[in-house]
Amino acid sequence: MSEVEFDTAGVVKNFMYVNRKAPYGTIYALEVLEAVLISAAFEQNAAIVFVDDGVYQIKKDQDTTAINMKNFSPTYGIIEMEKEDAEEDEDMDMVWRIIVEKESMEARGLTPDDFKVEVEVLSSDELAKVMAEQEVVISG
Amino acid sequence: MSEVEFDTAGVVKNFMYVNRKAPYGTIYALEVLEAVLISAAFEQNAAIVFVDDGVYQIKKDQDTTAINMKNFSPTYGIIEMEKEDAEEDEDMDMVWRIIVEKESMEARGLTPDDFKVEVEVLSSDELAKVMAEQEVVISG
Amino acid sequence: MIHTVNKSPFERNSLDSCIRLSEKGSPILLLEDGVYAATSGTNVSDKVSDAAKDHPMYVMGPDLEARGIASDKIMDGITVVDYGGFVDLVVEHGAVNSWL
Amino acid sequence: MIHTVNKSPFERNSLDSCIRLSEKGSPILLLEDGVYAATSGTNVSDKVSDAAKDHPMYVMGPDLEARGIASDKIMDGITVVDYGGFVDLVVEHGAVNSWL
Amino acid sequence: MKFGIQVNEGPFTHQASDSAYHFVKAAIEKGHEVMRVFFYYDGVNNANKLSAPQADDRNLVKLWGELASEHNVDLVVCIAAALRRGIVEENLADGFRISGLGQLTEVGIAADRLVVFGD
Amino acid sequence: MKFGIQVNEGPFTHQASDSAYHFVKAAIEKGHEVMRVFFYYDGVNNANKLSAPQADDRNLVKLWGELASEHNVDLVVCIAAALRRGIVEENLADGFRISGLGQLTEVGIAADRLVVFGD
Repeated sequence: MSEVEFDTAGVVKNFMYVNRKAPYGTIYALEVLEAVLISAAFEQNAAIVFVDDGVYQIKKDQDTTAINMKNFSPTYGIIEMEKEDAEEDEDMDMVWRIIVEKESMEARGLTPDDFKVEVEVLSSDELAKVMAEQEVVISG
Repeated sequence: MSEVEFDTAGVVKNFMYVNRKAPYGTIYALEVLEAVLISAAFEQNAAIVFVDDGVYQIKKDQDTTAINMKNFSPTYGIIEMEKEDAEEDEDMDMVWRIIVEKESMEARGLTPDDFKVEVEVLSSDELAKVMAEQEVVISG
Repeated sequence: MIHTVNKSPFERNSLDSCIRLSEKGSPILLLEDGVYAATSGTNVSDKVSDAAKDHPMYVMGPDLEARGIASDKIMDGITVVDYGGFVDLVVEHGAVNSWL
Repeated sequence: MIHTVNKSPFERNSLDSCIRLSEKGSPILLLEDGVYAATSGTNVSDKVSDAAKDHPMYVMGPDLEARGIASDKIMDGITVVDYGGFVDLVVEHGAVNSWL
Repeated sequence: MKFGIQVNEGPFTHQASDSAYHFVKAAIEKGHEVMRVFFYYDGVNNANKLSAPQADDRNLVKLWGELASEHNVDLVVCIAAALRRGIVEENLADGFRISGLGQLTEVGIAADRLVVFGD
Repeated sequence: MKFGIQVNEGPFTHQASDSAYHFVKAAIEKGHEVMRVFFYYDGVNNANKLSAPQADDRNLVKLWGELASEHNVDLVVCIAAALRRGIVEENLADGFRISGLGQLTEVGIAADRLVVFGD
């Protein structure tokens, strides 16, 4: 099949990536990250949201040596850098947010100190408002 | 690779098939049935247990026309027949039981009349005792 | 925004999360194993009928039929749709949030 | 009989069903995403420590490490094992009931 | 209206691919355009041409391919997800093509709606 | 002691196959015999020889095959589950064989323990 291409020039949309699953037990956490990183090349807005067991994805100190799976948690650091680069670059309108739901975090006995990246902690009600503003939702 | 064969002559074990998943949303219900049917050829005891959403597998009146998936619910009738054949055949020691957990059934607003096969309804405590006696547990 | 839930409310937390994180007034569509949430007389019925006060609720008819759930078992206030109805809801309500 | 649970207690009902349907005294091993149940200070900790009164409880160390859970976060009375320890438990306790 | 579709699971094990297929068919019947179906995660297994279901069951690999040729739907299999799972040109079914993850972002931007089907 | 193993999920998407592999390795190291690993449901995807993970990730298809040849473990792929999912002789990895579901019952009878890994 030949390549199909759509004209996306100049269009910026609000993409949301909803992470609700724990890492390693399933691959969703890893592969959704790859999708987030690609969207940077298209300069799209991104709300990277961690709710339910998704909050475990950004837990510090992951060490997969004994299960012999790839430790992909350093990628969250790359996402944090992309976010900071976008903030500092005056020529770039793209806005990225990294959001954790407070209720999910607290139900699991976690605090922002447990996370390897800096996050916005929002209540369910606040997060519901942010979610409602999104235009493209990728559920991983 | 060449066929490997184990000597199983004369050995009868208690096999249990634990069905905890709803039909159609996932394939587990269908494929575990195929495993149950095969065990008849080996004349093994079988406890076919429906707990949690597994109780939905034997719901009457399934009609998959509009989702275009295979309706495999008639297979439960075949299992019921295998069970009855084994009971009537004096030369066969194999015992099959079809068990539903009462608590799972009631939580879903179902009664034995909703099921397309005749089942033993056991309480959690009774079922826990039956489970503890099993020698081979296939989780589907 | 429209929300979809395709998981059984007895097995997973997807419906709970959807209800917690969806704005009042936004519709929720139950499909696949999610359709069990629409049945009356279960131990999640109260939770679902509460949610139905804040959200227009829809359920996929083809998935109900496959699972042998008769229409008189569906709770009041939940509308049965087919795949075409699903498409119409998405056209009408904008972005789709799938609670997988 | 030994029971294994590989699902998060926050996401699914597997641990609840395992606890409800396992005989007092039979061991329960938490592995994969099931290991989160072993951590203290969560909203399922009380349920798990109640279960630990009736069941010897074990948790897979390699799965804890992968998920960044330090050993001081594991509740008292839950024993950490590795894959070899898993094998030993199965040898000792007979049939394995995997609550998938 | 223009739709993009993401399919996260393979045929058979989860209903996601069936639901996506019926949604796409219904959208086309209603006169909408389905610009692209993007197969991600285990969804790449929808493109395995060696899949041979029982005679009395549906064959999703074939159904997707037919839909693509009849209605000009672009079926894209994510290359990274596909390599892991052993889907390559050699066993790729008719109607599918393998490409990068950028194709998902692209259809997210270009379509009026992106609908995700998964587990 | 003699073990039988059932694997219900493919590599990558769920951890089940990884856990099964580590269990089998540990059992062999402790001097036990693993008579057979039976791949059922999506587990048949463990036998797809076209699987090509990233260089820094584990390759379960290869790891299973090596285990089989080094320790004489019988790796059986269920034929019915495999046909649906497009695993046939053509793309079957070294060390695996395709056979019937009776092989699961058989190892359940012959082994001292059957351990199931899945989702």
